[in-house]
Amino acid sequence: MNKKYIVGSILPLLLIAIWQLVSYFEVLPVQMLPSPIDIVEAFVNLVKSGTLQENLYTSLIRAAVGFFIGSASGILLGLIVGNSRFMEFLVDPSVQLFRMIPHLAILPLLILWFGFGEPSKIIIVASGAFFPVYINTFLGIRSVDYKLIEVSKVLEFSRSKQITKVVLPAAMPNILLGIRMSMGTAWLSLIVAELMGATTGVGYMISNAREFSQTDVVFVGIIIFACVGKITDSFVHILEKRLLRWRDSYQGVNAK
Amino acid sequence: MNKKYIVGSILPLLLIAIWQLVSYFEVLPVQMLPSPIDIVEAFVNLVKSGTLQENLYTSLIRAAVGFFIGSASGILLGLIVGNSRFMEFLVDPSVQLFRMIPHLAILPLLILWFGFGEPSKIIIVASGAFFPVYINTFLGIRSVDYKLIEVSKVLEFSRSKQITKVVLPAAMPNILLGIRMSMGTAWLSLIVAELMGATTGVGYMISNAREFSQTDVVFVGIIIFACVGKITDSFVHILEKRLLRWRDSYQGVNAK
Amino acid sequence: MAILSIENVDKRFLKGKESLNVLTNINFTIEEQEIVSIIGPSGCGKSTLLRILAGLDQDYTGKINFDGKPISEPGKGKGVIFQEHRLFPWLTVEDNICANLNKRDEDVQQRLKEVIELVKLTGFEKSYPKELSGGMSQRVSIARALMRNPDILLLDEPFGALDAFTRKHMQDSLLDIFNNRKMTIILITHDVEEAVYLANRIIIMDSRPGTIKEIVSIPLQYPRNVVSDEFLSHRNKALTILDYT
Amino acid sequence: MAILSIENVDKRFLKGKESLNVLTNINFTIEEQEIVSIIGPSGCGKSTLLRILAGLDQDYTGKINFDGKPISEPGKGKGVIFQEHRLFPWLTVEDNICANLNKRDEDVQQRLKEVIELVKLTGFEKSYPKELSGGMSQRVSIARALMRNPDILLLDEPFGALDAFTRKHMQDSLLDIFNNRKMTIILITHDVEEAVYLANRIIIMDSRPGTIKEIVSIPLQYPRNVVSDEFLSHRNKALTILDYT
Amino acid sequence: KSKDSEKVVTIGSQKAVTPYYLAKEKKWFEEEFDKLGVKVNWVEVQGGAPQFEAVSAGRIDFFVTGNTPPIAAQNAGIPFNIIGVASTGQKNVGIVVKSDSAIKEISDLKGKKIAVAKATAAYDNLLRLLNHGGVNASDIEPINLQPNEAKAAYTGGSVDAWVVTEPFLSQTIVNDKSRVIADGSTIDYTSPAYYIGRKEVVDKHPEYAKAFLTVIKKATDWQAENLDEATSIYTSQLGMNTEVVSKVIEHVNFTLAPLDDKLQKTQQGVAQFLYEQKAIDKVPDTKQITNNQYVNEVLK
Ligand SMILES: Nc1ncnc2c1ncn2[C@@H]1O[C@H](COP(=O)(O)OP(=O)(O)OP(=O)(O)O)[C@@H](O)[C@H]1O
Ligand SMILES: Nc1ncnc2c1ncn2[C@@H]1O[C@H](COP(=O)(O)OP(=O)(O)OP(=O)(O)O)[C@@H](O)[C@H]1O
Ligand SMILES: [Mg+2]
Ligand SMILES: [Mg+2]
Repeated sequence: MNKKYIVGSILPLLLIAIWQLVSYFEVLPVQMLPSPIDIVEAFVNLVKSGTLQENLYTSLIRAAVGFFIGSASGILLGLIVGNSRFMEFLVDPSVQLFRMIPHLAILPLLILWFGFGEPSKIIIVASGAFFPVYINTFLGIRSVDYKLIEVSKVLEFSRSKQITKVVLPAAMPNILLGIRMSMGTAWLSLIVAELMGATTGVGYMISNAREFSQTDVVFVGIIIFACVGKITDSFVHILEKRLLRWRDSYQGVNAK
Repeated sequence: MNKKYIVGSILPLLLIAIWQLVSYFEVLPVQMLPSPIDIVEAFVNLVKSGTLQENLYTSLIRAAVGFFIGSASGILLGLIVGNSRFMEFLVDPSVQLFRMIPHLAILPLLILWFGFGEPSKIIIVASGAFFPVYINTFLGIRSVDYKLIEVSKVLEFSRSKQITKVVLPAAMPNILLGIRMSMGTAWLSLIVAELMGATTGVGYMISNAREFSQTDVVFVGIIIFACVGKITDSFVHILEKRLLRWRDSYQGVNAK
Repeated sequence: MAILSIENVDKRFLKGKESLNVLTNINFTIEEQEIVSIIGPSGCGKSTLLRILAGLDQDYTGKINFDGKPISEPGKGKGVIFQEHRLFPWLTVEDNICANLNKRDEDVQQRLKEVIELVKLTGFEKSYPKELSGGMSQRVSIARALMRNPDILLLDEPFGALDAFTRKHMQDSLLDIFNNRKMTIILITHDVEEAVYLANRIIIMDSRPGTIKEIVSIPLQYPRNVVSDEFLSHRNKALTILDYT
Repeated sequence: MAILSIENVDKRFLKGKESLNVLTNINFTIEEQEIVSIIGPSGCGKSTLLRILAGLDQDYTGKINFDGKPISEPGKGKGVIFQEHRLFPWLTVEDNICANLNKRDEDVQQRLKEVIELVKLTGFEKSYPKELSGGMSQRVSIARALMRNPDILLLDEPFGALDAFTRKHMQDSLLDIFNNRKMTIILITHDVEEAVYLANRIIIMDSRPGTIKEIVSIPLQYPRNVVSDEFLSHRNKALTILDYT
Repeated sequence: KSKDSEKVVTIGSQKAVTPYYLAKEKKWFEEEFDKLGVKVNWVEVQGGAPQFEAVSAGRIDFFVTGNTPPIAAQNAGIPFNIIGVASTGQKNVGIVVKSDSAIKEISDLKGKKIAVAKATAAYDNLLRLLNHGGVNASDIEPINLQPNEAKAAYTGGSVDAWVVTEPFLSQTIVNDKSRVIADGSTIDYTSPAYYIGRKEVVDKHPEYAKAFLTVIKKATDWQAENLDEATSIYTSQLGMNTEVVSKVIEHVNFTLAPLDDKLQKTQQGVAQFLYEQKAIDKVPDTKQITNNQYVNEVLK
């Protein structure tokens, strides 16, 4: 397990090393690409002043609430649509249409309807989280082996039990994948969400710093984004491993 | 089959009807939400002047090239990482880190390195397309039933044949899902990509119309986005059905 | 009284553009508390027929009455064992066996223990299907069907993956249960001896398309003596009809 | 000459925190061009042993030599039939059978035709696995193994899902192939009669943990007469050792 | 000669009401730079910050921008010069309310929600106007929104007033019948736009800067003399309403001028303001990046 983490840090560390070298020899303009050390400095300052914690906290709350609403409704609708061909015909085309609507373009409408407060931001995040979970749940359900469905029929499972005890566990690999993907999109949606009347949040911090050409702060923001995103992703990955330990699946060449 | 399409248009048509009513009674300010008829009018004008076709054409090319590059490399890396635990440990954490980096925030770096031309835009689109395919391919491979891998071993498949003839087909449901998701993200990335020094493209058309408060044009753009996205998505959906006809899977309650 | 009556059943599968005629002109009845065995060459349509009787396949022509009513869906009181084991891979052995029951119920726990002992899987309650041998999986699926205490049992080669010893044990257990519970059993098997050992009647099928060749009665008392002359003569009769000597 | 020698093989599975001792102290050798049958109670470790011999499981202690070398991976010239059929669901019957061969090769096509006829699946070449019956799937997996023309065949209950008639046909075909091709065959079966009919030697196993109880030689000429006294006496001997009478 | 023909100058294009756009449409830049054997390359970059990012990436040479972006860019060490003033109007930033609003004057803004983009010219104007009207900055609730989003919030009624720059100001006056309750002229305060040149280009090729400003001069003069024609170009090319275009032109007062002492002081004041708002972490000396040499030469 330790080996795993060591191997995993090789590339990021290498990247940072090259980056520091590039900065040291000023291959690229500093205003565009501050050195890792500058970024660490900016990071320390932001932490000292408490700005970063505050922004991160706000963003995490927004992301969490939005993600929860979006992914819960994604799973729910995915379940409904996955379990019924009629609902598929009725709802899925519209969902696919909405999936392709760019957030940035509908910001004004959201503000018009929901104002510029938290609701709009959370709607943006939630709608970012919704689609990956929805589509993965839907297709996960549609990949369930029909043989097992038959078993649930002869065992006289009620419809709801069929769904909770057969369809859901069988679709679980895909649902978890959807959750992982949607955590990513939810998190990234913050950037757009926090363009709207925000005065806090990591997304706001980035846009604001960009506005004032504070590239080091922009990079702190980007790195915070990447790291927090990666950490939450890892949680689900671990959950994935635990929930799916009943599977006997391929782990790569020579892995068994 | 016909029934399917009729049922599928119920919701969109209903939405349009309500929308038209809302506009007719001026429930919402027209400048924010033009009526469907206004939008059709704007659409007709844009088509007549040829602007729309030109923008759409450019965007389609960008999206297609970016999608192709992004999804091809996503499948490739997904295959490599999926087939080897070592590569997983080495590469996957970094990929997951990069997945969480917001596009909007790294535009300046892209401009620095690739300028304002097509390459930057295509990189944005490609990186939008990359992640869903990558992660779906990776996890698709890791879901392959180990029993079948064993068969390929006793049949003495070469490693490459094992991958092309066993791992790939078995992971195909997930790969196709990844492709569908990444077509969406690629398409949506255009909005960001075309913020950068573009003078054509549907994304540019939307941002530009926003600048000049031409809400009807913004809506034409949004609808074009949704429709073109949906149409390409449907193609892959059809492909999915054809490629996966060997499966015996659940199609919803009472579907068999 | 006939619990099941099958009239003129005909079943086709689409195979590309053609259709494959799998069952034609199937007619028989099954009395309550009878053990009927179905035997016939591989691919003749036994499993297909069983699936129809279980209510899993409604796409056939002809008439089937179960307890006086047409079969519309997998109904109450039926226990089915599929040819493949079809365990839920995410459930342990005991959870598979109790799939639709409340495991915390004391009564259920008691029965669970009995059934697990019956199929000789004590010690493997917490194992996942991927950790079982072929025969063990099959026994789990038997246990799952028995656990429901069904009125009618539809068994598709339930003992195919078992060794002779375990198989004999399972056969005798099945007869025990039959005697205690007075259920109706339809049993697909490849083993003529098994059919003669267990069944009141044997439906012998022929293939392409699947038809009923003959229905043989085995009017012997239970428990049957497999080396008795009567047993052997019935066995040989069945073998002759099957064209196999 | 011994093609396979197994010395002191011991195999454990992790089961939660405990470890389950599945095989202990397994010792035997298999000569070239021999048919050896393995028989034993369900769950005694037969399939596990076969997987080890096939090179699919390297996590054991003890020594195994195949052709003078330790087994490191599923090697050349081995044909394996798994207990479950394990067909590639996305390939048709013929593509499954030709899985690692060039189907356009004329020679392959010729052999494909022969093998499909042998397993009596003519007409189902283009079917997908989901459209096959249990026995038909099993026959596809037999065909797939035979198609490779192996020097050593490892069979895990290859005829378990076949009716008596088809089973007899497959047994005789296997003997035919054995005579023509002079291969080595290791066959797991539950059917003592089958073992005595086919094998030069029968390895009788006991369970928990799996050990070898006895190895019985069957020095009878092929084709064997199943009703001859010698046959019956060997069969009874095996049954006695198995504790089953 | 062939080497000369490979020379390229990159000009930021802007689709907006500005003589700069006229010059682009009429291909005057191409004409002028052709005399130097230089090809013109256009890029469209939206927003001040991205423009300066492009400068530091060396991907843009000349463009026009507002008065706040250069201050942050200077602090970030981006190498550029302000090479001319593009507008001197005082009505280009204003506080607007809906026609039926009860807000009549600045003092009515107390306790109101006001949409304004933080740390921009609009914010600068707002604070100065509040001060002028005797309202404490903490007595209003500023809502940080960029013009596009602010417009939605304003139209939707979730804010009471909007501090906005052109062309949104004229748009809302014309389209929404918005009322301006105060603007820069109320306090005789100018928020100009500037022409910017990338330092490296300006230093190495003064002739480019001169050529650029020469065209600007020509276009500015032409617009002043042919106001109707200019207006019709804007309306047809940008899809804006004539009334809006006229208003914008009137409010902005396009010129080409050097950065005189008064403007310089204003600009330094903006820098001070941004610092006080904690938008920037030090006050730059705005004089350092000002280069009036070429504009003076062109105007001579
Ligand atoms: N889903 C299906 N689609 C098409 N054909 C099918 C399908 N299921 C079964 N068949 C065909 O129906 C026939 C009968 O199949 P069935 O499974 O009933 O045979 P069976 O008698 O149970 O054979 P076995 O003893 O081998 O299990 C076979 O020829 C098979 O190919
Ligand atoms: N992957 C595994 N993990 C844990 N235990 C396993 C695993 N595979 C097999 N076992 C255990 O090993 C023992 C032997 O299994 P094996 O499949 O070899 O039996 P078998 O002799 O082939 O039985 P059968 O005749 O029923 O097929 C069983 O108790 C089984 O539970
Ligand atoms: Mg069958
Ligand atoms: Mg086994």
